[in-house]
Amino acid sequence: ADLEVTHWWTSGGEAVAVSEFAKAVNEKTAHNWVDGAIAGSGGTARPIIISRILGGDPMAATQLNHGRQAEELIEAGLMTDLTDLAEAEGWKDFVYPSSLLEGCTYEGRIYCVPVNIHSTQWLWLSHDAFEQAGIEVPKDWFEFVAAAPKLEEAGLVPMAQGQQGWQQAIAFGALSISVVGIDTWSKVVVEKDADVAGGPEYAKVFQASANARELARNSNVQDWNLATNMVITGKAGGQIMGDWAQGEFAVAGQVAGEDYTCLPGLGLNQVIDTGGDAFYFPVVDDPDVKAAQLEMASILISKEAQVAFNLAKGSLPVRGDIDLSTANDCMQKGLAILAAGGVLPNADQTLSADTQTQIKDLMAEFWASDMTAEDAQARYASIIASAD
Amino acid sequence: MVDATSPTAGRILEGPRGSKPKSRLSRRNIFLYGTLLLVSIYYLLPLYVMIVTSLKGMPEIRLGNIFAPPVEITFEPWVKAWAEACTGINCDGLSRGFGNSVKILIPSLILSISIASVNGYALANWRFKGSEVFFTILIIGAFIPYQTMLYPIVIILREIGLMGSLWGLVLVHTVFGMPILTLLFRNYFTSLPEELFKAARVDGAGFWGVYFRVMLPMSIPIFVVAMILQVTGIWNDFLFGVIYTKPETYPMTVQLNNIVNSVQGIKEYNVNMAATLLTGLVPLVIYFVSGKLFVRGIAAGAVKG
Amino acid sequence: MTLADTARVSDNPVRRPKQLFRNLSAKFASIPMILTALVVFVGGTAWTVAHSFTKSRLLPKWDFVGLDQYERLWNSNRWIISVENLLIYGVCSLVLTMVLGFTLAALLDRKIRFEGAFRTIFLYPFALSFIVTGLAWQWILNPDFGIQGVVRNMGWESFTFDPLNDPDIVIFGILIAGLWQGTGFVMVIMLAGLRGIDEDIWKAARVDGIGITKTYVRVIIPMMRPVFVTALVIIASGIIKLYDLVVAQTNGGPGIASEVPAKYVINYMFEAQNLAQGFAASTMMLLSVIIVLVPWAYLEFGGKKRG
Amino acid sequence: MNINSHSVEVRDLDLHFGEVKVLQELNIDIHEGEFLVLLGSSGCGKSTLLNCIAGLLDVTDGQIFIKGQNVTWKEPSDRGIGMVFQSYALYPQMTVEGNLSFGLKNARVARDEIAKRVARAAEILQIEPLLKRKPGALSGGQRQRVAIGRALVRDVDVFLFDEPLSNLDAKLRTDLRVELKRLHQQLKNTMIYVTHDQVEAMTLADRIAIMKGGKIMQLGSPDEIYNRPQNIYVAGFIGSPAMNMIEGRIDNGHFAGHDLSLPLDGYEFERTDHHAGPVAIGIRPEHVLTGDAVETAAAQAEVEVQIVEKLGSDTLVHSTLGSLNLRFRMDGLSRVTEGDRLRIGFDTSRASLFDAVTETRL
Amino acid sequence: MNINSHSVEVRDLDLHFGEVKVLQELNIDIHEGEFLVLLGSSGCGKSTLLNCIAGLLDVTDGQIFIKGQNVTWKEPSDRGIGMVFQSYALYPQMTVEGNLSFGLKNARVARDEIAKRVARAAEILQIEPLLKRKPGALSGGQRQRVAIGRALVRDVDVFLFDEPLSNLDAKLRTDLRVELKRLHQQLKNTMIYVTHDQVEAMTLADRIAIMKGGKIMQLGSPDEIYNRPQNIYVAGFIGSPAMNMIEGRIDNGHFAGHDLSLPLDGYEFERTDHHAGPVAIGIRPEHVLTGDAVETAAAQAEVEVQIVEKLGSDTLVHSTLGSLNLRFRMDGLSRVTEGDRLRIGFDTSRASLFDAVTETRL
Ligand SMILES: Nc1ncnc2c1ncn2[C@@H]1O[C@H](COP(=O)(O)OP(=O)(O)OP(=O)(O)O)[C@@H](O)[C@H]1O
Ligand SMILES: Nc1ncnc2c1ncn2[C@@H]1O[C@H](COP(=O)(O)OP(=O)(O)OP(=O)(O)O)[C@@H](O)[C@H]1O
Ligand SMILES: [Mg+2]
Ligand SMILES: [Mg+2]
Repeated sequence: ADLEVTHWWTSGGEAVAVSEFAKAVNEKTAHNWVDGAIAGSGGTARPIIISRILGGDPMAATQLNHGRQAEELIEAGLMTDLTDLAEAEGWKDFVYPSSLLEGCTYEGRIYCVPVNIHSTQWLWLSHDAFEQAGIEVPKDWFEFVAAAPKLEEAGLVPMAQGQQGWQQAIAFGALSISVVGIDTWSKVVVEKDADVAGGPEYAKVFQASANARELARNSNVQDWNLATNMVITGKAGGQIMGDWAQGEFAVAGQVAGEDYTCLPGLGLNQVIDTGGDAFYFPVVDDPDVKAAQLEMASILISKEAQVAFNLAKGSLPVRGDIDLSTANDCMQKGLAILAAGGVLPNADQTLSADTQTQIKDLMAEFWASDMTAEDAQARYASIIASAD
Repeated sequence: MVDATSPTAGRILEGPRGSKPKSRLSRRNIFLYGTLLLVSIYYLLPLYVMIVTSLKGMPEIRLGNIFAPPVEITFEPWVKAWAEACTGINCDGLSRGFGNSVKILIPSLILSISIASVNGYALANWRFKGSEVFFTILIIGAFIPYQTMLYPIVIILREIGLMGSLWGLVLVHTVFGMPILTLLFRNYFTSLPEELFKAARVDGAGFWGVYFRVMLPMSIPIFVVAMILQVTGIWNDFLFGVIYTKPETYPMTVQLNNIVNSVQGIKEYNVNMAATLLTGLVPLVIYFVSGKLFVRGIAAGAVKG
Repeated sequence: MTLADTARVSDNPVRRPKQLFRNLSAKFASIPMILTALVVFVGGTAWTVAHSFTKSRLLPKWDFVGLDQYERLWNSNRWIISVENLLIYGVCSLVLTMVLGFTLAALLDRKIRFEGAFRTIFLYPFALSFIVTGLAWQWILNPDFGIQGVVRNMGWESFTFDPLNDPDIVIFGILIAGLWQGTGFVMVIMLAGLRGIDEDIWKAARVDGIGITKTYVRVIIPMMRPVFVTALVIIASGIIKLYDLVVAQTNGGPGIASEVPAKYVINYMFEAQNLAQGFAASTMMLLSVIIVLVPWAYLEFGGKKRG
Repeated sequence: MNINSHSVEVRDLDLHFGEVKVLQELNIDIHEGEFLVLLGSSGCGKSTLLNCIAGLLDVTDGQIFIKGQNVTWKEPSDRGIGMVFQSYALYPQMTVEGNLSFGLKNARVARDEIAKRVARAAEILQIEPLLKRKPGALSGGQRQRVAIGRALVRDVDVFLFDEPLSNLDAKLRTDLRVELKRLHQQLKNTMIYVTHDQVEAMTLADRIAIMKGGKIMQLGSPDEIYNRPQNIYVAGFIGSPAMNMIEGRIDNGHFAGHDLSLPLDGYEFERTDHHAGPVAIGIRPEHVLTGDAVETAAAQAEVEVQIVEKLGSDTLVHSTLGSLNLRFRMDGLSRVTEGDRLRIGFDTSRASLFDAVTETRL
Repeated sequence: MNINSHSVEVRDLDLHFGEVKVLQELNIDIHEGEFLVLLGSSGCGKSTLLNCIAGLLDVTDGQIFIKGQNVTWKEPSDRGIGMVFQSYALYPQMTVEGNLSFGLKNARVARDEIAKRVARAAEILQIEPLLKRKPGALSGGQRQRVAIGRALVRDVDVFLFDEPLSNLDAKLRTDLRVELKRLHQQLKNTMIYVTHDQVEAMTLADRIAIMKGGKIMQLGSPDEIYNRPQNIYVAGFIGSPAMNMIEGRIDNGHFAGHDLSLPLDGYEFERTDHHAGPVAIGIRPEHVLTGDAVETAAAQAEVEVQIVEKLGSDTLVHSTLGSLNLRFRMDGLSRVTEGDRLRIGFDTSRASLFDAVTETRL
């Protein structure tokens, strides 16, 4: 059967990664992967995906961030239950960290296939830029901040930052976890304690964000990969971005450790979150497609597909039983942290899309204006207070 | 007679004679054409930039001056935009979308214009109790942002089983084209002499007879306007095209969005511009060809009321 | 009249037929319009408004929460900024489109050469989608490659023209593109209106010695009231829907400086998965439209009748 | 004429546009073969009445009969009427032939029958050479002939004309007027003709209905209307220049007013009650006598000439007699000029006397 | 009139629209205080000529003088002219007062002067009660009066009228015509008046210029034009119903044609060369004698009555004499009907004779 798959992976590295999946499906099954890429971000794609599912004309499979996004669709009985397949194949045994599968579970049943792990607490640094400024490549965030004046003197932008709410929210997230540490962070993000969010501890986060805002003052790109490109070409010192940025370095032929450095947890707290992407399979009528959906689910989580896909995408595989010795420097760092248990829940799992959007809006406003750190913190605290 | 033929001698050669001398460079002309040319620059600039950029290679673009003409003209970006640009794993550019757009455009055009013209005709010549109320609702409907109607439309389409089919999309275009088109047709038919309608009634033509045999053949100008507006609207539509179709039937604009927003490494501005121009080609050509008819039709349909 | 006549009349009076069944085919032919009006516009709107009082998230649900969504809406900084932006954009766009459209039409109406060429030049942007318009102007206004960059390259180093990255004026950067796209159509409408003015009025004004500009301002413009109304409706309906252009040009940025209500609606419906919030916002938009429009529509279409 | 041979009967017709009562309690009987002209000033409801008869407007109340059949709620095409409009209302995209045959095709008349009827109509109206042309390529007069032909081919009982000639220039109007008269003599159909040109009304009509504010003021032959107007409105409306209207009283068998005393010996009173209240006497310009005829007149006066309008064939004189304005006609060759003083006489036997209060004829 | 008191002079005027020559070599002198009517069928160039005089059209060649001044290149507002249009061309959003004073305000006339002039114009035209209304709330006649007022307040030398009355209904037209005449008598301005209504032309004009195809066919007093038309075009154009035109030859001092032989004793030839070629004799309907007068006529014939048009004041008869159509006038009370045979006589002394080839008067 023709299997229409919608997703929003259209940048260079992403597209290569998707084609690995497509190849696997086309080669290993009798089915045909019909690519339904929608460029833009999830924001563009999600209404399309949801409308299609709601309208009774669903695709065979679709990318969605796992976590709370799909809950209502599952509740409405629009998503295929994969529990039987998962139990037969023993997903519980090899999916690592197990929180990934939890994200796919609703009332004890499994509804999605996690395909990769993405973490967002990375600082990417350009060796070229620091060479130009004549200083050492920093080891953590604070060194980076200290090095900024030198970079500026060299006519460089200290920090590249795409001016979109979600990127700014990522930077904020990375800064908060690195600056205040995991416990305080959990109180706010997981337990939604507005007092902590408005407290003195968290004020440091906002101060750091304000610093970052200064560093990124002259970065006027919008798209994340254009910001990454500034780092790649040595026009900017560094960028806070998710691990997918590595795909861009790879496409540009750069080598981790030689041309660029990656600092998970901004080099401060060695923790990363375990967000990522997952595939859902909407309920369809056609029995052929139904069967094919299960076959496809099984392939997506298979070892070969996981390796091929994640190598291309620069993300971590969801299986703990894969040999990733071929992975590069950064990916190895990530694996090491995972192995050491430095795992955080992803924001998609802890905060609703609504709350996240509000935070994004706040960050967008904060980064683009002269809003004081105190004001921003107060607003943040009130968002946390009303979060559900 | 005597007076008329005996000009007062001597006076005939005095003073100015014939047409008033007009300098081509009069203050009025300088002001007039100067303003027009200046404004023209504003209007032509983007088109110029798009064309010029689409003919440059990426290295040349990186040099920075977007207004400079291409040093070396290359059609590579056009070829790429049409046939090679990638979205996800499909690398066949806009070409696929073109056919789809045409397939969407033609039935949408026919259905939406037919229905709107019949509406306009009924509203102009066959008023019935409440017809104006429905019309007022339609006009207010023209102000509703389409996006808020997405969900209700999804539900309606699901209920009538057209979700995901081409006809669902055609229906959506018909519905959202209806307010402004109905207004145009109604105004136009109202401006036709009412006596013509009466004569046809006396001649025994009924609702459809009058419409097809009398009104329709007289409505070319307004049909042209309606067609131009709809071609523009439907061809340029992205939102409905992406939501109410599937990947195989994605229209050109969706393809364009994919190409433009699929940033791979660096933005290939030249390809983007070429893709943009290619996508806009159909409505552009229509405007360039039928500008005069458009003005005439607007005069007939939009201005009288 | 004789008695015989009177008698015959009362013999066979014909009853007035049922109004519902007269002109049946006209009513039949109007079914699509009636359905559209009732089901899509009224029904869809009612559905939207109703759900704005719930706490629907991803899917529409019937759990009623009263005015909570509206409270949150008006407490949201982004919504306030969106409304402000729309007001600024709306007023400027309305005024400038009218002024520019009319001026261009008036210039073209001065029996000039190459009228067709100029008209096409002013009109062609209307053929392009907002997405294209947004992209093209984003490109031209880009500080590095665009106008600013070019002027600086020519030696004027301090020249600054970077509206899209300045939160204070970003909305005017969008306005530039919006005007570029929309004035042509308004110009055509105005031109059509000007062509409809009685030639004799012009002659009378010339005989009275009224200058051209003064004739336009004092005589012609007041005469074109219906044309201005038509143009107003068309422009206004476009303004309120302003979305694609912003998305293509700035995506609401920098920060949230160029957010607009339609974008708020979309973002909250789909990205934030808070349908009810989006619905509340769109209800507010609809409300303002209705407040402005209903009296006008009544005057324009409800009042006059024709036999 | 037989009273039963009514071709069109209108009974108690009311027509309201919303609040506006355009026609009120209107009754009219039109005989078979009659040429009836509806005459009245603009906005008096002439077209409205015609449209009601044609079925193009739904009546508010009342009944309409055509050939004895109640057609009040019938479709226009089923009433056996043909209609000709001021603006011709030809279908611009069809040839003349197409225009003529459109109605017949709608009625599914056989093809050769259509050809026959079109040929006959074209012959009657002398438009055979134009059959293949489109209306755009015809002159105004030709267009109007085609419009008449459109009614002709349908073999209707009643022809309705709504100011068919008023878009034509003066010369053409005169010609077509004569043609219409000839056509009526030839066809002998019932014709109802709306106009506000009184020359048309006078020359064409068997009977004229003068309308005002949705009511019929007088219905009668042109001769009756002209010579025996039933009320002041009709008297003033018909005749160009208008009748001279002089206010005064009846005193001892004489009309007295404005220093005039006009004997009423020759006047045929319609009412027997001799009137004591204020009256008005109407004297047509041509019944003011000048020249040699003055001597024979029972009443005479001297007027001062104010304005002389020479029409070629005759001369109109506007004069004053004290505070009274008097218009009269003289021969085309008379050499009277502004400022002259002239003796005139009054022919009261052909005058009209009205009650000045009720405005009706005495 | 003094030959030097020309108010408007047009010299060798040419006007071309692209290839189309609308006016050719046109010369016309208009006297101070004269009421000149330009008469002609539609499209003959009347409005074009008027617009040239007003300065609204740029002439192709030739000169225009107003009050002796060469104004060929002057702006309309500097020519001392006022213009009144068929469509009134009032400024719809201004009150009547605004309409009247707009031109003056623009010319920076003092405020009390404006008030004075507006008051005077309003008084002359009797529109004082309307001053505060907008044109939309006026009747056609009132609008036209305001339009005239607009020219009046500007104290111009020359009034130009472009078919000012043709949008009005018949009755109003007659009334305003008289008012215009009175206005001219009062103001004594030069007036140039375009119309294609010959009654207007005949009644208003001091002189009439008959135009055809951009040329003046005849310029003369109404009397001259009516009674001594210089060519067949003018003869046929003026007079309603049109002159009877009979073709034939001159034979021995008689006109011979269509079995008629009409003695030409009383006819005043303008040319001395007695003509041998084909000629046409034109006899106006009122110069065909009927009733008692027939006896006195030099030539008589018997005709068959075809159509009788009763106008009330008089009767038009369309008749045939062999193959010839003859129209004539009878008294309003005459009882002639279709099919009657009537004896008629011809009054040849008031006929017009034309060379049938050159179409000019003999
Ligand atoms: N559709 C309508 N709605 C309201 N009033 C109308 C309508 N049609 C006509 N009237 C009014 O009805 C009256 C009679 O109109 P009608 O057209 O019958 O006049 P008329 O006698 O034919 O005038 P004219 O000589 O100008 O044609 C007028 O006062 C007009 O304003
Ligand atoms: N702007 C123009 N361009 C070309 N031809 C024109 C123009 N204006 C007028 N004409 C032509 O010039 C001729 C004279 O026009 P004009 O308006 O003077 O006629 P008119 O005598 O006033 O006719 P009417 O009685 O219909 O008003 C007509 O044949 C007309 O077609
Ligand atoms: Mg009428
Ligand atoms: Mg004219």
